[in-house]
Amino acid sequence: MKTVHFELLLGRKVHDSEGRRVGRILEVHAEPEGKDCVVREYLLGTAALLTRLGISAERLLGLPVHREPVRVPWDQMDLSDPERPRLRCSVEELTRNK
Amino acid sequence: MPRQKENGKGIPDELELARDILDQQVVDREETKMGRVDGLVLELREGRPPRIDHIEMGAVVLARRLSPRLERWVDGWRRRFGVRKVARYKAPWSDVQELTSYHLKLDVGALDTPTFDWERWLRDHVIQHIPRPLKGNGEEGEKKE
Amino acid sequence: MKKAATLALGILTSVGGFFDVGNLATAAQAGGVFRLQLLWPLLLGTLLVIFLVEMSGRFAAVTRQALPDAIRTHLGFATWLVPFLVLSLVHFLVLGAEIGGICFALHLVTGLPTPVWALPVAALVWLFLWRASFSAIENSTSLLGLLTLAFVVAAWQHRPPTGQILAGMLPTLPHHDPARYWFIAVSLLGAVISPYMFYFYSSGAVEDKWDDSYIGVNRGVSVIGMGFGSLISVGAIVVAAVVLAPRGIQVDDYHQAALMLTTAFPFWGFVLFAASMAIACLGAATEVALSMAYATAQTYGWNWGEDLDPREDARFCLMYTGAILGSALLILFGVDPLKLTLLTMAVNAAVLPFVAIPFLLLMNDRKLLKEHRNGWISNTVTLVVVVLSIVLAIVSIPLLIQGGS
Amino acid sequence: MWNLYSLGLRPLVRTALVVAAASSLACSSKPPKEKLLDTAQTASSWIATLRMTGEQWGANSVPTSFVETTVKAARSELEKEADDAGKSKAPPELRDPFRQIVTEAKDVAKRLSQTAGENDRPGVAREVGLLAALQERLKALQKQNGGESQ
Repeated sequence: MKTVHFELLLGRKVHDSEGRRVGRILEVHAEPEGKDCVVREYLLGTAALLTRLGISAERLLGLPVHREPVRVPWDQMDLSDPERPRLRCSVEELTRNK
Repeated sequence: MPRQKENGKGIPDELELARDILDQQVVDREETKMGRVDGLVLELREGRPPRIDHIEMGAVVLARRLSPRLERWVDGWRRRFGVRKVARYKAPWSDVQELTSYHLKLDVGALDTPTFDWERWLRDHVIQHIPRPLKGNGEEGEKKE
Repeated sequence: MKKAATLALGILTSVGGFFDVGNLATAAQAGGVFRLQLLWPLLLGTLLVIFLVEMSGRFAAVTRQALPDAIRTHLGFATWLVPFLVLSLVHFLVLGAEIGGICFALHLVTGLPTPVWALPVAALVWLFLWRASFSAIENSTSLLGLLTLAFVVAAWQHRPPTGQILAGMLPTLPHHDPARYWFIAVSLLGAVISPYMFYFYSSGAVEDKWDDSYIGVNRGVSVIGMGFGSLISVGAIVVAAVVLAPRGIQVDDYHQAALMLTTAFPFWGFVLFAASMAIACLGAATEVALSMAYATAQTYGWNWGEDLDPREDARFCLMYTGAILGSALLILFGVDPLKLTLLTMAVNAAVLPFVAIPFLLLMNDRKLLKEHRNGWISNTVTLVVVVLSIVLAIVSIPLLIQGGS
Repeated sequence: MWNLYSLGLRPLVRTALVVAAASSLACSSKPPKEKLLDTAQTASSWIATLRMTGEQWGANSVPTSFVETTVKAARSELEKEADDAGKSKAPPELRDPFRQIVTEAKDVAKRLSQTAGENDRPGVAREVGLLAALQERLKALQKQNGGESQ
């Protein structure tokens, strides 16, 4: 059974298939499925942190910042080496698919 | 009070692992606090989304989050002086009974788990030898002077 | 009915609980050296602390979580670890200062040296926590803490110059000794906004099982309670300014502060000073010791609660036991209680960012607090605290080196 | 390990520490004369304390044990100040009379404690008078040397 420690994954830098930096994993979205709880997507970047803290920069500082976190579907994330998570595609493809 | 509608099991329909599960207070059936979600292990599956396998609790798990060296150090310390028999207490996801914004309830008894090894040891070796306090016997009457 | 009782009790608690050794020491110093010129840091601190206490109570009432608990849960272990360790160290020093205050009060009454009292006092504080329930501790120290109102009465009896009091409420630049002026100003702020209070208050709210319906009570307790507590500090500054300053006495040692009440209350003033110092410090010592145990237990998720039988939360009980014993050692080994207090209060101010920043983040969490999250007024105040606390943290380190000596 | 500090707080903390260290270095050393005037201020405050303690003892407002412990604390402080003055490089016209006053104050303090212990009221009143005189002398000395007395 191949496992990965989520607490160690948190904060890791992710690169895309072409080796470019995408951002840090700051949150993971999951849903219950039957008896299990499964991962749906990984949230990357500072905006993901704000999502995690449940606040927005707008509320906090009055700044009109509307950044969305980079959302990576579970099947696009390659965790075979948990120390170096990689995307299975490029950043452009990721945003185009949405 | 769960945030979203529930799926019968007391677990919200949408979860954020870092925000809702990691570091959350863990309680047992009786709501006795037994520790925190120090680690969370995902199982990677071929062609299917990763699933949560189990949660981990223990000082060693916490130390690992800071640095591997600290983990070795804490574990060595535990082996020499520790009361706990196992470094990591692993609770399978199927044990999770309820998840709210303030706790994660496991379908276990805290006293039967290694998380209470220290508590039990201190109770038997230290607390037992100190005269009992007045409070906490289920009576409220004696509170005020 | 129960709410009204809670409100009354809560106010009493903060009246008695607000004034501690740090407030006494910094007020006596401020009044002795700068007369009424340093009333403004006290008022500024009071305004800020009212908001912060109100937030910690509201947070606990809505989420059923105390602050250390919530910070670890929502901001994560790694983020919380540094503030937790730093604040624990600071609380250890504060506890030492409070225990030193009780020891000095006993020294005043008995004439025996202060360090002699360290272990008996530690035993007393511990016994109090070990045997009494949460509400018994809160209520008894608060009621007795009303003794500290003696400072207000004394200030009134001296008929202080109203004009100078009003002038002191506005910030001014010092006429002499700028390093000392700012050091005392920072210490005053640190004494008023003691980080332990937020842990204690929010954990207490969880112990008392507050829910949404306590939000109004909480507001009343914070405003009236903290306001009243601040009045006692104002009284202490005025007394020091009227009694000590004209005689040329500045407070470098608690013996000098002990003379404060003797002119207003011939014969009784001395005893009153010792008694109110002892009680205020005893109340604060129990609160600080509990806060340390709360914060540690919540950080690691141990079972905690002052109303539980110690057999159910052995680690929690041993935590406060160790803290009390350890900090009593400081006094036993002859650390000067006043110097320890002043140093600790300045450090208190320096670590405020660790308190204020989590506040700002948690109080805006819409998933946790929903409609009870901070509005713009509270946020502005918290931001002021954050900025001010960062400035203080930077400023107070050199001041510690210069003004403290 | 990643945490909130990775958000760029680290350089901020570093800058803060550098600023703090620099500013504490920049204004930490005072000329010897200023330093001694500071010491004189503390000494003056202790002499005033002794005087008030004696007065309050006379008015039955403080117990004898308080006089004794205050004298003990004051004497050890005055001792320290005499030592500081001895080592100081301040001009002799400030240093020498200052040492003289502090040494005298120490002796008066000792007698204050003794007379109070013997319940000798006129004796205590006499020592209080001597302390008042010392206070005046110190004040004059401070003023001569441009020191501030509040």
